[in-house]
Amino acid sequence: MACQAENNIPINEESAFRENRAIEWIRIERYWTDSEDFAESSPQYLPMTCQHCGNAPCEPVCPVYATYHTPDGLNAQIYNRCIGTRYCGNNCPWNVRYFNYHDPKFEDTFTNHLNPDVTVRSRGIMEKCSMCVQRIRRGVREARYDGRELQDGDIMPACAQTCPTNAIIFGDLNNPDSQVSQMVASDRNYELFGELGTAPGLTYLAKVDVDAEEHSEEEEHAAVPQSPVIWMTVNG
Amino acid sequence: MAEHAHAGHVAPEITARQTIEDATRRVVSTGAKFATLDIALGVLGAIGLIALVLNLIIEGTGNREAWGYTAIVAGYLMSSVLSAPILAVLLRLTRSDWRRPLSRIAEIQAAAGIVVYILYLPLFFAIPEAEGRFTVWVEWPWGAPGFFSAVVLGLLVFGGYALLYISAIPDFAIVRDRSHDNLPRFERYSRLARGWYGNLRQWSVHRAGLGVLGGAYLILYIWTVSLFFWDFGLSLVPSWRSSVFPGFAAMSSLQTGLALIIVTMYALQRWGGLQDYLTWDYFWSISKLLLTTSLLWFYLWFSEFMIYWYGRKPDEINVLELVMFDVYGLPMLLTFLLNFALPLFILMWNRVRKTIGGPTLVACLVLVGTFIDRLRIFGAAWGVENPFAHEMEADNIPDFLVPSVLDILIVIGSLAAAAFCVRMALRIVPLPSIWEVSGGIGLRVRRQYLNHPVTVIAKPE
Amino acid sequence: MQERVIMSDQEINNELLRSVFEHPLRFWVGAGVLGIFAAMWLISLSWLIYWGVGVTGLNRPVYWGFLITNFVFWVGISHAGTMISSILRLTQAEWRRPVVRAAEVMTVFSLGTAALFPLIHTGRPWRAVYWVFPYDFMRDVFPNVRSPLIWDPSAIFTYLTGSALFVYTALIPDLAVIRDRSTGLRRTIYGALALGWTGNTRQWKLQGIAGVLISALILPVFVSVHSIVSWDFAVSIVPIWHATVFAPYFVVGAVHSGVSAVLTLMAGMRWFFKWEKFIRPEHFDAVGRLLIVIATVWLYFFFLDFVFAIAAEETRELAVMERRVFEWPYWFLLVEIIILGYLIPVGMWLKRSVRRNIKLMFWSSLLVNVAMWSERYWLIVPGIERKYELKFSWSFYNPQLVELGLVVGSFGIVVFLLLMFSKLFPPIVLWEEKEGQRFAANVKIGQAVVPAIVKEE
Amino acid sequence: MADRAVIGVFEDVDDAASATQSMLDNGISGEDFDILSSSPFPHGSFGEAERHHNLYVFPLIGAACGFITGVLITAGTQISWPLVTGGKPILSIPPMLVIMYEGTMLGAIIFTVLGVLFESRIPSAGPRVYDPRVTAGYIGVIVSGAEEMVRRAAQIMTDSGAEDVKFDEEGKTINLLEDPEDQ
Repeated sequence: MACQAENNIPINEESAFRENRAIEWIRIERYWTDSEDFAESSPQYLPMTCQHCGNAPCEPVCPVYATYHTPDGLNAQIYNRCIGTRYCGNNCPWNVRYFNYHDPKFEDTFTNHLNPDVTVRSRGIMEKCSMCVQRIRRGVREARYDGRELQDGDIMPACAQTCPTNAIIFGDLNNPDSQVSQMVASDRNYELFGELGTAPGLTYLAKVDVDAEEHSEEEEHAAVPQSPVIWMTVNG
Repeated sequence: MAEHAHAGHVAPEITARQTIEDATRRVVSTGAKFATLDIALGVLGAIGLIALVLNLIIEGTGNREAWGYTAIVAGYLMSSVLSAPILAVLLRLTRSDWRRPLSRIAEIQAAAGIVVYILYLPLFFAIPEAEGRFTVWVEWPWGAPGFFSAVVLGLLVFGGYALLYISAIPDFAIVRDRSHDNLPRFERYSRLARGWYGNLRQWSVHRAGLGVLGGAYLILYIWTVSLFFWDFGLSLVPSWRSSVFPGFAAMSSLQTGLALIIVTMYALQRWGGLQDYLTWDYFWSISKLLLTTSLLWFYLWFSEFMIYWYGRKPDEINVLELVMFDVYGLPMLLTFLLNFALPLFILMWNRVRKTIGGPTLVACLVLVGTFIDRLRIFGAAWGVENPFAHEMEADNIPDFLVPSVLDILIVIGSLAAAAFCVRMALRIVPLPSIWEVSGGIGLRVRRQYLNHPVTVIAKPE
Repeated sequence: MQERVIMSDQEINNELLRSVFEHPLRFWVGAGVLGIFAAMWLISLSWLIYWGVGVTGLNRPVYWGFLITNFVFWVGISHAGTMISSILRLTQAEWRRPVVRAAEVMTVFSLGTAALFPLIHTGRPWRAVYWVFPYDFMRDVFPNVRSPLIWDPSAIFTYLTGSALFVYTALIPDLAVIRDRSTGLRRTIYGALALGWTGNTRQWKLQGIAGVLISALILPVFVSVHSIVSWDFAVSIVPIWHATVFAPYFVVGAVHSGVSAVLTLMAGMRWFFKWEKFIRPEHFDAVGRLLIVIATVWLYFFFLDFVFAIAAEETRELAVMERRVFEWPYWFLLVEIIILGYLIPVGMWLKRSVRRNIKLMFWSSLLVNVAMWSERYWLIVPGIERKYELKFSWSFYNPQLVELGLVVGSFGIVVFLLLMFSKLFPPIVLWEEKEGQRFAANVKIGQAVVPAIVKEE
Repeated sequence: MADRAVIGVFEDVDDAASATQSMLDNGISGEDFDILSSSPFPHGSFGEAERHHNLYVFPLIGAACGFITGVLITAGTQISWPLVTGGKPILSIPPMLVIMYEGTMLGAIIFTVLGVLFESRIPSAGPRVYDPRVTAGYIGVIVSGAEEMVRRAAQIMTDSGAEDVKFDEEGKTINLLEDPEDQ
């Protein structure tokens, strides 16, 4: 919801979900543990958003440079250039690129609530999580204005801001003192589909076993990822 | 490239009688001329065999690295001597007129098939089982991979001999009929000719038999090469899952077979007294095929390279490092030059294709290049420490496979033995194929058309 | 086997120019029926452009469906023409003569039709100008040459230009024939197109060399085009698509479907224009024999692709494979591909009497193309329906009516264009036929008279 | 020197061949006459001289131009617009190869066709003499040169059974676009 509001994502109607065309820059994938009895099986949640790969498979296949790698390490989508070949969507292992099959529809008053920092995407182009690039830019600008280094908390994407359990953490990987750098250094850190060599900018922390010291009410092992983190370089 | 219209085809007029004379003379005169060469080849071949046995005793079959070079030379011979008969088969299928003096040269190479099989035997024991690694056999219960390869390879070698023999039966009869002055020879060739006297029925059976056998050989060959290169090469390298690879192996084998034929043609027309039969226009025709296969070589190689380069999965990059860039980078470069770049730039000129020397030079390059390529493929495969690994890890890339003394002896000995087999076959089998060459004479007629002489070629269905 | 009818040049002109100078009722009926199909295509196209890609059955992650399948299919069909005419010209196969032009023209039209599909399939076709030539150099808006989707237009553009020039070069002498046999405006137009051809020695000599030279040049292009189309899929990291065999596999599949289409076209022309004297059973026989080889090579690559996908035993590939082999409709397609694409036609073609039976050849070659269309679909779509093991976004694909209309309509368009071509230009090369008459000879061996040809040098 | 030209139209190929043969015997060289036909004949059928051509140069030039264009487009756009995509190098050579290859082939084919047209000397305004029966299977024998020789050749052609022998009009070419019946 925060993401939808921040990034002017049109409201997905029921038909969109039925047709598998819903646009959700961040989605929570649910997987169920194998169990005969439904009552005993429990859901496991995998927050899924654009991984901002270092070697993104979606980028080189675009014929018009509509998606490319920013010096910050973001995987940027340039809506003006996109012509909608949808090859990038095919080549994304995480299926986190969304295509606008129809023009966006907002209820009457919603149009007054759109975020002025973000364009509304028209029919026929791809879109995806931008890591709230408008917030990143603002944060960098303000830090530079204040003449200080960026620190944790200066920039906060909408999803991280609203997550009540702080399961999503955003920060600068180049700064060894940042929270993300320390978390990435942990043993629990892993990349989803790391063997593809796409060097995702988003990594997950494996959930810790119940039997281990961490007290957690959820059961079973398995890799329930916790915190996507982003690394970024700040220029100047 | 198109050819210049040139003033007619000036093949020397060969009569049927002359063909018979020429071909029988070689068989009849015992060929003391090259006795030294034959002996040398035989000795070298024997040394190779001894080295093979020694290797078996010293290293056993457990140490895979010790058998790398045996695999290399086995793969090489398979790509050269066993693929040469394909040309005869193909040209017969397409009813090409210019096959006639060449088909026997192509078929006779299969005489060396036995060498391939001998080399294969230790490999059969040295190859790790299929279970637990990536192979064509997926989860076949038993026998894979060695057993099936053994069977198809055996069939192939046998098929090569059968093809040679059946195509030569009418010629054996010709030699038989001209050996009444020499009883042992008469008896030997009587046995070989199997009561052939060339009535219509025999000819039609012969024709059908050659057709079926040829087709079977062609299919079997493609299948065997795919299987051998897969099981003994590709699948030993973890992560090397290039599905075009068997096709590449088959194509590069065809290229090598053609090159071998061209080199043999050159030797025969230079020292073997066939200069009237193997004129430049045969080199011209076959060099077009050589050029085509060289282009296809590059094409199939590039389709593999492109996918791996673009896909950029780490394990695929590691495979590329191993077989194309880092460890076997130099062999790859040499192969690229010898099997593709140089043939292309030499043979693209029609003027070069129309000579005898040009195609021969390229053929020699290709023969060398393919050996280096086999070194690359099998060297990389047999140097891998753990073929059961799921993925090629960066710290597990094997080193270049350095040959031991025995390895070198095996390689040299096998090549010599193969040459020796072909030399021996040359003493028995008439060359060129008398029935094909003389059969073609009537079908090629020179006629006057208006003011201009033309060649008319009859195409019996 | 002496099926050739000896005809004078004048008779050949009269017979073969019938399609240009006469308008029988069947022409109007044919044009009308095909026109309906073409109109259907246009309506579907307008519908798609107006409402956007949303009217198709595509979703996430199935971003490519019928239209891309159809693109691959038509590019495949376009491979036959040049393959037939180039290879046969280079190998001097005598039976090429009645086939070449029709095949080349089919190349041009099917390639043009194919090229439309990726364009109309984009989200914003009106902006596709960035993508294909001419690039916007003035504003430094360049395409990304690293993308296979840029290689595609470059390859197709090369191939289309090459084939069109190829057709035109060989058409010049025939245009001169029409010029000399017509009056008024038509004469002026054909005269301008014929570029003042008189048929002197020099022109004929160059015409001959041009045929061989352009053949040799266009063959490598032909191989590259479908390879590049296959790389649209193979360079991605979608599990089943990422296979090195795709390039030769697609090319051979293209040749398989294309040469079959040529067979269909030959039978159609023979029936429609009553050219029994020119398109003879021996030609069907020869194409049939060629197709047996091509089909077998195709099966070999099919096998390689299939086996490597399961041999790797990767869960990802197996997941797709499971869908392709066991789930409806893909298991049905798989069976259909093997049976209709190989077993039935090749089984039939093995028999000489079938190869010389034109009706059977017509239907069997149609079967091949039904199978090859499904093969492309079978290759392309399941891979993205089951992409990677995150099952949450696995999806399915239900093609919609618009897509069906575009696919079916595209067949109408290509045949309609072919018919229009035959109205304007002779679809069989007049001078090649005449030359063939001249090069035919007989050689007497004993009692038998064997047909022979003069060796072209 | 006033060049003249004459065309003899033969229905029978053998007549045409014997006409050219006797022209050769009478001192008219193969350079002086040309044959018009509706389909190619094996070279030298009429004893005509071989026409030299430079066609093979054209595809080479075309290939070179195409190759250079390919290099410029690929390398140029990548360097002048250095966007990183997928971690690939800015100058990615394998993709460049593809486009360079297509460019090379395109150049070669276009130049070959241009070369064929140029070497065939078409488009041309039209020949000095022409007869539409040529495309209907007749053989046209054109002799051009000094008036005396042309007249001698015309005589030979008439003797050898030419259906029709026509002289050109002085200094005029035939416009193949115009309908002969209108004139």
